[in-house]
Amino acid sequence: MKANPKDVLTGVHYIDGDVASGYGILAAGCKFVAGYPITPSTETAETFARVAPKGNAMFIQMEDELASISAVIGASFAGVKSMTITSGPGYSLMMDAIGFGAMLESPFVLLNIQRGGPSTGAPTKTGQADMMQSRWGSHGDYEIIAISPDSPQELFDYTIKAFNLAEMYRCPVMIMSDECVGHMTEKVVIPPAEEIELEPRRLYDGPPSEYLPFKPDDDFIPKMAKAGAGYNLYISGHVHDERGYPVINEKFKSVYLRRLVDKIRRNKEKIIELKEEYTDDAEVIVVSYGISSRVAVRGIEKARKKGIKIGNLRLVTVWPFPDEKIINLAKTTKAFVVPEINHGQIAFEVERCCHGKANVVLVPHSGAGVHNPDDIYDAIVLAAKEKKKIEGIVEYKTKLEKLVFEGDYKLKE
Amino acid sequence: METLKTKKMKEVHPMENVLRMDRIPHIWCPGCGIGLAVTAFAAALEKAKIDLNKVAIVSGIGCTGRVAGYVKLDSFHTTHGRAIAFATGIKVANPDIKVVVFSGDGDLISIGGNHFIHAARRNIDMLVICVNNFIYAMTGGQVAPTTPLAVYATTCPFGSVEPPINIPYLADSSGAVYVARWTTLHIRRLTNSFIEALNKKGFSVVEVISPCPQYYSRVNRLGDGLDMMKFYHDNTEIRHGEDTKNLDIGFQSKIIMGKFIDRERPSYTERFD
Amino acid sequence: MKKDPKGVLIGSHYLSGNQACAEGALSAGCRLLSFYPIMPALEVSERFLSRAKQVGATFIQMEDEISALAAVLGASWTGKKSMTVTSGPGLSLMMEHLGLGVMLETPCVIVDIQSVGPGLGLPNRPSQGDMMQARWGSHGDYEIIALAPSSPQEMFNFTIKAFNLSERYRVPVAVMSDEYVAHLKEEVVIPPANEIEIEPRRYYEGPKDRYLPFKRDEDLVPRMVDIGEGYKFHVTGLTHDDRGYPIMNEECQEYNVHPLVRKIRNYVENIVEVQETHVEDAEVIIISYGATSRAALKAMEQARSSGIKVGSLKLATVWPFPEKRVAELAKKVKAFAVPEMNFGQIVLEVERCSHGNANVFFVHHGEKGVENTDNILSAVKQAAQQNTVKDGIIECE
Amino acid sequence: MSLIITAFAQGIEKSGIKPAEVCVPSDIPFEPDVVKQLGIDYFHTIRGRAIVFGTGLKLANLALKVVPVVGDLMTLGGNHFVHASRRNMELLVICVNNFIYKKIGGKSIPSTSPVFSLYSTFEEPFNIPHLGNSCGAIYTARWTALHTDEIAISIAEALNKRGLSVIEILAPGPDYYTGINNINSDLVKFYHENSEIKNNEDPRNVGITPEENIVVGKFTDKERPTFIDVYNAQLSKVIGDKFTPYGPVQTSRSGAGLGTGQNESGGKNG
Repeated sequence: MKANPKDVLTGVHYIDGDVASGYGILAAGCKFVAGYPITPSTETAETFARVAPKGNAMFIQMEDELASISAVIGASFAGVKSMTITSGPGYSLMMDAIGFGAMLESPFVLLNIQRGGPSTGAPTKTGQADMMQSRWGSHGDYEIIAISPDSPQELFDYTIKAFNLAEMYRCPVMIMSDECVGHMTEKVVIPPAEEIELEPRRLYDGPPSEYLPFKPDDDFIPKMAKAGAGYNLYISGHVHDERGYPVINEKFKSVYLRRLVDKIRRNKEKIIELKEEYTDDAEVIVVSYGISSRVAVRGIEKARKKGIKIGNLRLVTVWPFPDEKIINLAKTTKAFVVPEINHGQIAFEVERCCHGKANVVLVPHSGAGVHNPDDIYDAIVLAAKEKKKIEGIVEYKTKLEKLVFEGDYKLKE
Repeated sequence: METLKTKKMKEVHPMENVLRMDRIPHIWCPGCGIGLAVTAFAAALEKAKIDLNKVAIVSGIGCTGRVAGYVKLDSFHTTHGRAIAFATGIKVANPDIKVVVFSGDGDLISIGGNHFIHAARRNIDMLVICVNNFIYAMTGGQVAPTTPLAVYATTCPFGSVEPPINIPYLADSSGAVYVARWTTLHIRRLTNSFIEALNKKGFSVVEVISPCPQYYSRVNRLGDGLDMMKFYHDNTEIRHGEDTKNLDIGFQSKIIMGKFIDRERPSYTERFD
Repeated sequence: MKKDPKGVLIGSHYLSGNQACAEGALSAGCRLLSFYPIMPALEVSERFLSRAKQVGATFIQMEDEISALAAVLGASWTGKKSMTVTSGPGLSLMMEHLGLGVMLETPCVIVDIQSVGPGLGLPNRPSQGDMMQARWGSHGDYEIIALAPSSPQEMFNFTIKAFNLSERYRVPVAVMSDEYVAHLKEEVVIPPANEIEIEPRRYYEGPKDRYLPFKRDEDLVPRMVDIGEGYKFHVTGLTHDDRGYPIMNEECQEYNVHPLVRKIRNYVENIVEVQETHVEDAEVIIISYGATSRAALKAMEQARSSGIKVGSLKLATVWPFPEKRVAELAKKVKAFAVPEMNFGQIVLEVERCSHGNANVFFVHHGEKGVENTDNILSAVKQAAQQNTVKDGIIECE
Repeated sequence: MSLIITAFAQGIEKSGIKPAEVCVPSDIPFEPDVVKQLGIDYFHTIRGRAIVFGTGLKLANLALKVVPVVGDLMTLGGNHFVHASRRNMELLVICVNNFIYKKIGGKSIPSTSPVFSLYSTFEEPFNIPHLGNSCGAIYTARWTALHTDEIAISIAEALNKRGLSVIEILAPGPDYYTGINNINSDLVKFYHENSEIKNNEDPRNVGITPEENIVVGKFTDKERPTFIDVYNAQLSKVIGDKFTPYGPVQTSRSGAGLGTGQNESGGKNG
């Protein structure tokens, strides 16, 4: 299915990531966005509010984030593509409903423009510390998909991809961007509608009497029906069987809950998207995502000039995590260098998948700014020099840390 | 010709003992009304004859949310919309503390609406100062639950489509014992209201109508702070004891001010013992 | 804060896990409970309410879990030890204020009685599906402490321990119990007050005008004062300096947030508590926590009697994770078996820390009942025969 | 079947609306067979979010009749109720006000009147019709579960009104696990006997107190433009002819119609 020309602002734009994402939402055929103002994601909501009437779409600013996401799940069951937009604190408020959405297998997209945390933190500055939260933030067992774009262009492209994934796998899809990319202004090329491929909703088209809302197809994913179309739906947030009825029997976990995780875990290979260069014969591989991968490039080039065999693995899809990829690379490479704007989240995943075959060097950053590329370069050199296997993560001491904690540094306002 | 010798006096700010001078200058824009509300509050603190050590101030998020940071009391800058809930904890844990919640309309009425009505219902003994500037200013001018119809805001680029909420009516119907409304022009009356409310037992609400020259007045072509003050001067009317259901505020409509509710109800902590 | 032995109900009682938890809280000197009723955590609040008057404790039922935790944070700053109790859905709503608690470094205890999730799940069935959420559930970077009791007696002990840890490290501490332990009735022995160690709050002593709410001691933990003592302090959820004043730049972010992580990571060894049995000669070790360790220990005995050298590592503290210990053991044993009532959470940590030196078997537990050992036994047997180290986690049904 | 469900069914029938178009988001569990008999779409949402879930349903497809049936109306959901009333969302909110909240073991919830609560609570109840009215609801009524005919009529009336209506039904103690069908009959009889019907009474006088009789009846019945009315009016005023009003879609079963009134934009091949 192609995009609707009315929704696509074809042409070359010079816009920031938030706006690009707003255009992406429209192009993806999303007809319902509920949001609540929160720096630094508000521009996306504002953009969509501006363009919504073009596509006869609805933007509503709800009273809080809890309301926004619940409305989004409701809209998704009414048969429209829907999404919400937020940042750290709002994201935390949404956790209850995110698990609910996963339980109902309702397709929707959530854009999180990450900022400095925890709590109110540094609202106007960047961060990448919600990565683990996106995977584990709600109670109970569930799986989601998380994508991490690194440029305005990608924010446009992957907003559309996010909707496609959501429709395909019927699960919440998170776009885990960050303030830097969100407020970075670059050239964004929006192709004509016929070049934009959209995933149609998997609608059931049999006799209503025989419809089972949670009866999976061969790929573990059930078909949907629209509310109010005479299907007499029974949709429950409790553990439910194929009819949607609550179940309390011995099979409830292994049969009904299991599928919520399996539908992602078993379709992993189809979902995961990575960008690699020179990884096959690399002695050190930089694993990065989002804005950090933009910053890493400079460190990588510098290292390459110095003759270090360095590979670059960029996680476009962060969740589900590419276990197999890392496991295999760990066997051929000496070490992984993981720069991220937090004190170790994805680095733990990398360590987990290394199985002690390669060292893992974490280049941390507390947020409110991006890495100093030299830190990444130094970390690479350090990793390349290291002869022996080191147990656990090696935390690289950044220049910023030295500056703030060593010697008598005075904070400036 | 001999020059006059004058002794150099130490400069002292009149509010020094209630404001955090080391935090001044504040973040608010020129023409913003929040500073005036703070001045009135500071004056009230001095006149109210209460032990300032026993007063705690809690703010949420937003422009007004920054107030806690400038007042020299035990002050808490908490999460968005949860100031009242946080304050409830303080009050219940230590009833000797006088708790003041100083925050904005979006923070208290939109995301914090539930805590607002519930604290009113429970009649938790606290003073809630709600600075109403009709807009989300900190995040850059989004529509608020108080934004009048057809007003332009960034998240409703074609004009607001939601009827604004009537804060005194909401407070009244959920059980507040003291409800008043003033504008930042009527500093003296506002100050007196604060003093009254500070000495009142139970859930008291004072709504402060305040200009936001940056995101409300400018965007809607209402001029700057001074013009808003002129507007307040010409278009306000004092009606004490007015039925709260007549207190809606439309776009540039007449603003009815005064003390609307002043009643007695046992507060939560009183019922508890 | 002053020691207050009023709450200690000395003697041996027959209590459910939930009731024991409430008794633990009262014994630890907790004097404020703020909660929103939710299955299956009700008995905690019921017990607390019924004892409140005689102990002189306060409680409030808030309008939702968001405000419940917010109120706890506020109360804690008045000098009252405070806690809240909830279950999965409530915990999800508390996530924002967990972050605020971390940022304001406010001592408080959150009791989570886990039931099956996600969404509404099954409120009356045990689960361990919130373990990762306790560690990662709030936005931004932080470290937290989480304990997992496996019996009513431990519910009592760990609740006290939780209060002590939260006062010691000034961080919210989560007691991650589950529906099974919560409703399990067993004998609980409550010792006299003078035998219960209570960690005092780290108060600031010094001139009032010199107090800096976030000036850190050597061990990176700042000192507290109470509201209403005239310190006129300011604290904020924004990135702040020692004075608690917001500063929005990279340096301050590093200065503020890095210690939040370090104050726990640097002292992992002091915090973690694990209970080991028969690990010396073990070739397979069962790593378990909470209710599952009841079955785990049984399974160990059964396996030993059938000649397999099996040991047990019971995690009392799940967060911070005992990385070092697991890494050491990984070098000695063939494999770890990790039974959990979820689809694999802590097992990922075990995989991470075993660094490819031992196989990691995941046992999906609880299907046949919490005390049932079949799945664990079959996993242990399988593990004992497996002589080569495989890539990744081996799931066995 | 329980009193309320019967009344609900009658109400829908009286209103002349196809049950298939009625969506019920609720935080109270309905039995599957009840839903089947009613022929509605039912969503068991998380606590307190039924109204906002319904808002999403309604805005995404204006042809739907959304009826949130809420138990947690004033606790977690209080704020959503306030703002939905303010916006005048086209929802019929049925608040099953079950005083003693058996579901959670007899603790007080905001609408619990002190006398009825098992635990002595230090809290006065909300006056739901008054709060709804003050926030802008266009239709408020209160009945006990035994006023089945009145409930049915109210539901029929409200379903044909445009805007947010709220009907408070005093139905003590639905049990969480047996759901809405299990009502404490003695208590409801007690309410019924101690209630007096006062239609068009000023909502601020209908608070439930231990001393006086419970006032039931229809209190508010007014007209106000709905959220969508204002939205379309405002945008067509500003944008002009280029603006296509945000309108209802036919609930087509096969036509995927991802999108509101924009069937061509949706996946026909869905």
